[in-house]
Amino acid sequence: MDTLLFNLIWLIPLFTVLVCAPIPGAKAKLIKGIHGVSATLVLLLVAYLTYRLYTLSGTPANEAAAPLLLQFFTDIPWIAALNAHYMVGADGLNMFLLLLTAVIVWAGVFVSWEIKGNQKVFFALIQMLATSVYGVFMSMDLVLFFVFYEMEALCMYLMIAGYGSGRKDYGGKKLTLTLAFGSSMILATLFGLYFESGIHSWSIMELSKITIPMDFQMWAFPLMFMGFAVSSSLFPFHFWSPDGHASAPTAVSMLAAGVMMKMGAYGCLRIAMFLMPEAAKIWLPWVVAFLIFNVVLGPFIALRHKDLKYITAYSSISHLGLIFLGLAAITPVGLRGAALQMISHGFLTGLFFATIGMIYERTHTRDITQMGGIMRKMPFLGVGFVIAGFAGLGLPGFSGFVAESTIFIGAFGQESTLTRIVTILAILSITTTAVYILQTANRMLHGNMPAKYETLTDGCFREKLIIVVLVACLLLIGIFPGWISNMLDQSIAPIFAKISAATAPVNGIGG
Amino acid sequence: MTLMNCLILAFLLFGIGVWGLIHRRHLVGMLISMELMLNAANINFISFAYFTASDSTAGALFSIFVIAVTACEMAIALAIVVSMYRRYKSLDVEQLRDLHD
Amino acid sequence: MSYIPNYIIPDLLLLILPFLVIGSRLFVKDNSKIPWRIANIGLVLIFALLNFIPLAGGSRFFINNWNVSDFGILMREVLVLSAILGVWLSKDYFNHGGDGKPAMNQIAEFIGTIAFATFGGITVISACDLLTFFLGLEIATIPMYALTAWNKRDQLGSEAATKYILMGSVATAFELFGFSYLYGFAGTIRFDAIQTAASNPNPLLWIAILFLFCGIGFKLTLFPFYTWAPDVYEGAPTPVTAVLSVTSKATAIAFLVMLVYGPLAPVREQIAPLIALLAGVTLFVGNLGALKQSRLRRFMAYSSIAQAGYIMIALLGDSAMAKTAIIYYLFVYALSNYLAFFVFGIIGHHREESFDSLRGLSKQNVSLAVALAVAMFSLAGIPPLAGFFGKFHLFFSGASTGHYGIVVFAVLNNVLALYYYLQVIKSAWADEADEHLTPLRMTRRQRWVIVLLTVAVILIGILPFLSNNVFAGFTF
Amino acid sequence: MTNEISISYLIFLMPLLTFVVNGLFLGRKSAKGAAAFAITCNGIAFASALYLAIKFFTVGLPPIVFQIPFLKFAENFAANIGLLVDPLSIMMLVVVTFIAFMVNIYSVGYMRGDRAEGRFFALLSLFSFSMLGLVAATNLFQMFVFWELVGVSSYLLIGFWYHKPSAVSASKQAFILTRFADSFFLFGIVLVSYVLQSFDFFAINSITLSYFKEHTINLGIMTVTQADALILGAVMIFTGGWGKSAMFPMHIWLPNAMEGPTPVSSIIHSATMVVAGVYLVARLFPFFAVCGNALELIMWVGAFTMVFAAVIACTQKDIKRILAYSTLSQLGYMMFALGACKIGSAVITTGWTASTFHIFTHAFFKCSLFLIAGSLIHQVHTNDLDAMGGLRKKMPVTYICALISILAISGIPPFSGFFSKDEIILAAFQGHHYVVFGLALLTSGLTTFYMFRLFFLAFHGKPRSESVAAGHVHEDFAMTLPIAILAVPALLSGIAAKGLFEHFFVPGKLRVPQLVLLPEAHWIPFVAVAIAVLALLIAWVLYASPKAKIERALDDVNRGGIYKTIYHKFYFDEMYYCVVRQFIFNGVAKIARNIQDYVIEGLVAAAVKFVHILGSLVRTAQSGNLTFYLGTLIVGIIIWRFIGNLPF
Repeated sequence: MDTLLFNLIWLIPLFTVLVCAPIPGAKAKLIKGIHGVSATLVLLLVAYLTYRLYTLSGTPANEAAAPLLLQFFTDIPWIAALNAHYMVGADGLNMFLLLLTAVIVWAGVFVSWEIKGNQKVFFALIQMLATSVYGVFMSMDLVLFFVFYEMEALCMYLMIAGYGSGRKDYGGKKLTLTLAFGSSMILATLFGLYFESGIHSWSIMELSKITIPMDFQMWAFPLMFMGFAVSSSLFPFHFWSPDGHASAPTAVSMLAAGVMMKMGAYGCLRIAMFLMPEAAKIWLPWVVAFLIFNVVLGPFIALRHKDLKYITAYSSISHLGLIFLGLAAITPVGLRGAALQMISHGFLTGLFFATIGMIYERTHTRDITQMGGIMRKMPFLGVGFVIAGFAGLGLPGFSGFVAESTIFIGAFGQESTLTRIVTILAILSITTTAVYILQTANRMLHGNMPAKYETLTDGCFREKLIIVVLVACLLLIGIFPGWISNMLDQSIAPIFAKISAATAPVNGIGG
Repeated sequence: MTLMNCLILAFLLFGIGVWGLIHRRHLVGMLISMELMLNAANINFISFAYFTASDSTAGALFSIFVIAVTACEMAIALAIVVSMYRRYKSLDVEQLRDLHD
Repeated sequence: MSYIPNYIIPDLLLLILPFLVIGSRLFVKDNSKIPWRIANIGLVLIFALLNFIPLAGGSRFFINNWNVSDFGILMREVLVLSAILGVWLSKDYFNHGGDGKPAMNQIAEFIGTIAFATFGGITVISACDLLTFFLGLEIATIPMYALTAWNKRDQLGSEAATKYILMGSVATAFELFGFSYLYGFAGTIRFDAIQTAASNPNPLLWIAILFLFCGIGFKLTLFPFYTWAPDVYEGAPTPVTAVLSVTSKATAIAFLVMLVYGPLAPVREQIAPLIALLAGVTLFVGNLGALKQSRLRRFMAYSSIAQAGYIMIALLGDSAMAKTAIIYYLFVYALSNYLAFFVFGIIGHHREESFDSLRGLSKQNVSLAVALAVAMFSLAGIPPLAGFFGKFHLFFSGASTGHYGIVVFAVLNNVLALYYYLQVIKSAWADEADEHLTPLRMTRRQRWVIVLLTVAVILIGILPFLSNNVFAGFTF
Repeated sequence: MTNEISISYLIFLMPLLTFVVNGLFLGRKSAKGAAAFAITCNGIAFASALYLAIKFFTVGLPPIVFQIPFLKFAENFAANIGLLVDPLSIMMLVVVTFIAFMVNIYSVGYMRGDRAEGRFFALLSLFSFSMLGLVAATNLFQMFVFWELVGVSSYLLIGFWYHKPSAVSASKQAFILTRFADSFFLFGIVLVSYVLQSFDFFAINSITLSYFKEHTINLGIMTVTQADALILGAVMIFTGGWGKSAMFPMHIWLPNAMEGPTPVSSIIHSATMVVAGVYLVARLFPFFAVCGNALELIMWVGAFTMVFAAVIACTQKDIKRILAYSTLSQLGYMMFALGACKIGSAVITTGWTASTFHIFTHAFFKCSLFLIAGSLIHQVHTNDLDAMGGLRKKMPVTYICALISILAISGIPPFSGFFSKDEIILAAFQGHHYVVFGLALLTSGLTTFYMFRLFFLAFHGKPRSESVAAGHVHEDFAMTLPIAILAVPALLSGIAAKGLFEHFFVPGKLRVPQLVLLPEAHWIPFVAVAIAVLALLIAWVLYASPKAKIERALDDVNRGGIYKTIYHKFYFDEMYYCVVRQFIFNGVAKIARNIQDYVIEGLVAAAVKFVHILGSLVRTAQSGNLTFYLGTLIVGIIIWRFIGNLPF
């Protein structure tokens, strides 16, 4: 039963699109209603399944699902010619990411309620994007995974090009092509995994049982890791995200920064590191070097920007840097910290972009030097933004703090010199984060208000609801991190076990 | 006369054809040099058939078919060339520059 | 020769169909729909019949010179499908011309010629000796020359035809030269005999292979023999371009498959580097050429050059895998390509066929814009569209023998490809509409065909039935 | 026992409840209701704190009353939220709840009619809640959690009037400066917890350094022994306190924080925020004691700040600033008292007791002083001494209370300040830190001087502003009541609590290693008091005597360079501004941005350009020239012959 429901998660959005297809675009109200209902439905569904997963914690559905302790496990032969299966399953890690996605999609649908242009197509695209993201997190078969993984490029471009603002074509192309570049690297290595593994299987579980030949790993791991890192905007592949976010409509920014950027990190953990642990042990200490840019310089760049979306984009870059710090310090605490950060950052950046979008709809500018004192006119949105900011600078009580402190403690457990240096730098750079966030908040919300903003109104009920839900998520994780981190532990344990069991050859390069 | 001679002859013929093709600017001239190339192939067939081939009829047959096919091809080619001429009032290939990047 | 086995019936039908169509012209008056109807019925019938032939595995001979293998049957389906779509597409060009060119006439002969070309392709597939092989190739090619020059009142058409036929015959000459050496090497023209002989190769064989590859490289638009393609694609009438880009490519690749897995099977390992090299360079050059095009059909030409490069990769795999991949890819490619050409056709009927004519399409005519996006993304190989799975099959086949280098290269080239396909989508989705473009109108047939193809392109990838059927043909 | 637990829950839940209820619901509806609710809740909290304290000092309580698991990092390496009771924390709980209670009452009067009165009460409660959590911390992690919350709630309160740019920038400065310190604090926590595999105070306080001598740890730039790492960690942790208690040179945020409403200043200065640093050091005292010369550092930082602040305070004219600098200097006292407790390797306890004692007494009189300043400002509508004077007649009660508190801070017996300060000076003497001892005496003189300067200029003499002269000035009951109440502990807490402190605040009761005890030096109090009285007389002569020249005293334009420098706080604000603006914003940030904009984007653009060039290369080949095309066929054969590596 639950298994069936679990498969519905990605089917419902698709089904919604089909339902809406014959309805003429003029009936926008009806279409939006249907989409809103379906998004809410999926949200509830995922929430319920998360609860179910929590109740039957850790016991695998069957022996095929055993290596990752999966629940709701489905395995159906799909494309015989490619030996590809439709294989999905849930453990704590991807279940929470699904929950995150469901929330963000829900918020995204309602945020873009008043979007200009052909609403029918736009909402259809959102739902397809949602489908792809759900699929990525659910699928345990590499072909299926990749299909969903690259599917999002299609929707992203159409949404940005069709509904974006500013240099939308430039931003959209930059985003789509860079992501495509990343995923093509992944695709290339997938074939290698299939044939070099010798067992001719796309199943993550099957592949995890054997050791991939070392000489293949040595070139495949960096290729694949970088491929995933592209979509999580790891330096030097981060350049797509600021322009992309800036030109994207609100919902797309939320989905891109909140969820899509996590797909990369998730892939790094679930596929690259899990299937090629030996190479991971050799390469990851060097990956850390790139993080200096993400974590240390990112905030400084944000400090120099005036456009809200650019600022947020760079804050995302720095936060994702922390995820990789957690991954690269191959310790259980670090990995869990990374997972926590994925989820927490999803919510907080979603909140960020949502409030920014709402404010932008009113002020029609994202330049913080143009604004000021608008807290007086829209206290609710202002508070929403400030909360997002505090969560972003890692204030206790919000999820950000839990994740970051876990990552710091975890990363400090890694002995290698480079990691130590970067960790220390990362810890010390929490100040910079505070600086740019406070500066932004002060410039935008406080101080004297230009006369032209006298007529601005605060958020309507719909917008308030979105903000409240997102804040609630942040607080929930921030105040009661115990249960979530336990569930994550259970799903990370097998991954870490595989990695720690791996013994890297001594002659390999390594830090 | 040996197989090698024939092959060399064929090859020379082929080369001449190629040279003409590159060098000529007149469409009909080019068609003729193309004929040369095709017939070089024919000579190959015949000579292989005559000297080495276990199944010697095949070669001869082949060359006959080739001649036939080439005839059709030439027919079409000439038709096109004619229609060309109607447009350009000349047969200089240098004029074919309307289609390019 | 007492009875006619049923697996030969479609071929015979296809053989007589053109005569029927053209003959019908004698009894009906001009601009009547009868010939077109006959052609449709005939082709669809043939397609249906082909689907009834069971893929038993192995090959069946007819008067031991006409080989109907599984690959052959599936290939027939591809060719006939392409013919059907081509006929549907060409219909409109006889009502009023596209792209500022005058309308064409003699539809019956036109269709007949297409059918001839298709039959040529079938001949190539069913050949079991060099002679049939050669004849098939010629039957497939010569009608194309005629079709290219069909529009007599169009100057560009005749220029294109001239270039095409001159270079085409040179390529034929190369090929013939290759054949002659192959014959000289093996002393026979039977494939099986050549195959046995090829197991101990000598320079004659290599020269033959070189010439053969260069000759077919012309038809398959491999580097550097692709130079005719952009000009011809642009000069020819749109339906002809479409047929060129599908039928004649399919024929050419079928030719290569027959060759590589037939007579040359023993030396496949040695020529693998050549194939990989050809593939890599071709797809790279094709992608580069397409980058900054502004005219739609020229753009399609380069894109099809690149596609040829991708197809070549599959030839690196072993027989079953490669054939599955190629057939499947050809199906997908035909569908996506025709979808694109249908859209471009509708554009071209009212506007000049250039990127600027697409501006603001998503605002004016959403369904067309969606169809265009689907076609482009499919050609670019973005999941979940069919194009992705097609490419996936190709790379899968290429990687199966460990040629990761070329696979990585091809996959990275996908980004380049995506770039220029996005250019098209951009002008349809991102650019603002400018008002002095004439509005678009679609006939019911066009709308239905577009919907049909769009749905097909979306579903064929996700639903595994096609690839499974194709695959079933080669795994006995 | 459950009884105590539930009571102790109340202490924390009440302020939290106030925050939630006022912040979400009550605040916007009715300010009155919010105020009433806040006062009741804080009253309850204070009552239960008091109950707990009595329980503790009479029957005693378990070391950790309750503990809730928060975040688990590994087996037996987890961060909990709990309540640790020992005299220190109990004392702090009482003080914090009491001060919060008073300030809430006071705010009713002070914030009357403000736009966002409800929000104010909400934030005030959040502030006291975070401080309570900090005080109750059982481990470093919990301390950091609430440490940050204190920081943020101070940010929100200082910037309460967010339409005032000065207030906004002040709050930003406060938050960022403390945050800067906190980043080191966090690093210290990570480092120490990595070495000890625990956050727990008991574990940290009971280490012996020699055990860690053999193992080494890689700090990136160098590899050191774990012992040295611990010392580094100790210094880093202290840095957190350094910033929070606004020790020199991270002091500048505190005077600027005056931009906030006065009740906020009073609660910050007396109980909630700045003493957190001192409390941290006191809490981890044994740890610091074993960690090399950490205490030395603490002592010198404290001592210098003490003098530095006192000197500046002598010249200021903004009464709140004067009080702010006096706070700085008092904090300096507490710090160096903690630091002065080391003689070689032995450790004495006097300073520790004294410091905690001073936290206790200082809270009352400093709070009341600020409240007084507040009510003055509320009446005169300015912070400036120029506009005051002659308020004695107008505000008699306030006058008396002010006198009491000022006498207390000047350390005149029998007022509370005397006892604690005396202890501190004694500690410095016993610790053989004679320089610091001298400085302390000097500073106590300075303190008396500037406090009485403030006192005389504000209350005595003739009115210097027409509003005072015209007699619009009166006393507001809601504001005077807490002042009056606070005057009592300001007067008596010294005598009353001395015994308590000497009995309970000794090693045995504190789970800290046994410390040596030294004999008292009975002559010190007399010296201290003498100096104080002398300073008082000078102040009287200068500002209150019949022939004092007030306008000369208040003149800050035609003065000597030294005076000017001091008056401008040694130009520290300017220096900070310069550093932040020039170095951080226009330096590092600009470089980073340029790297992004020119290097990275440049590379991307270059790659695109390169591809486009190749593309146009291909297109130039497409010249339309048939001869060239035919040529390609031939060339094709040749190149494939040679690079197609066919085996012939």
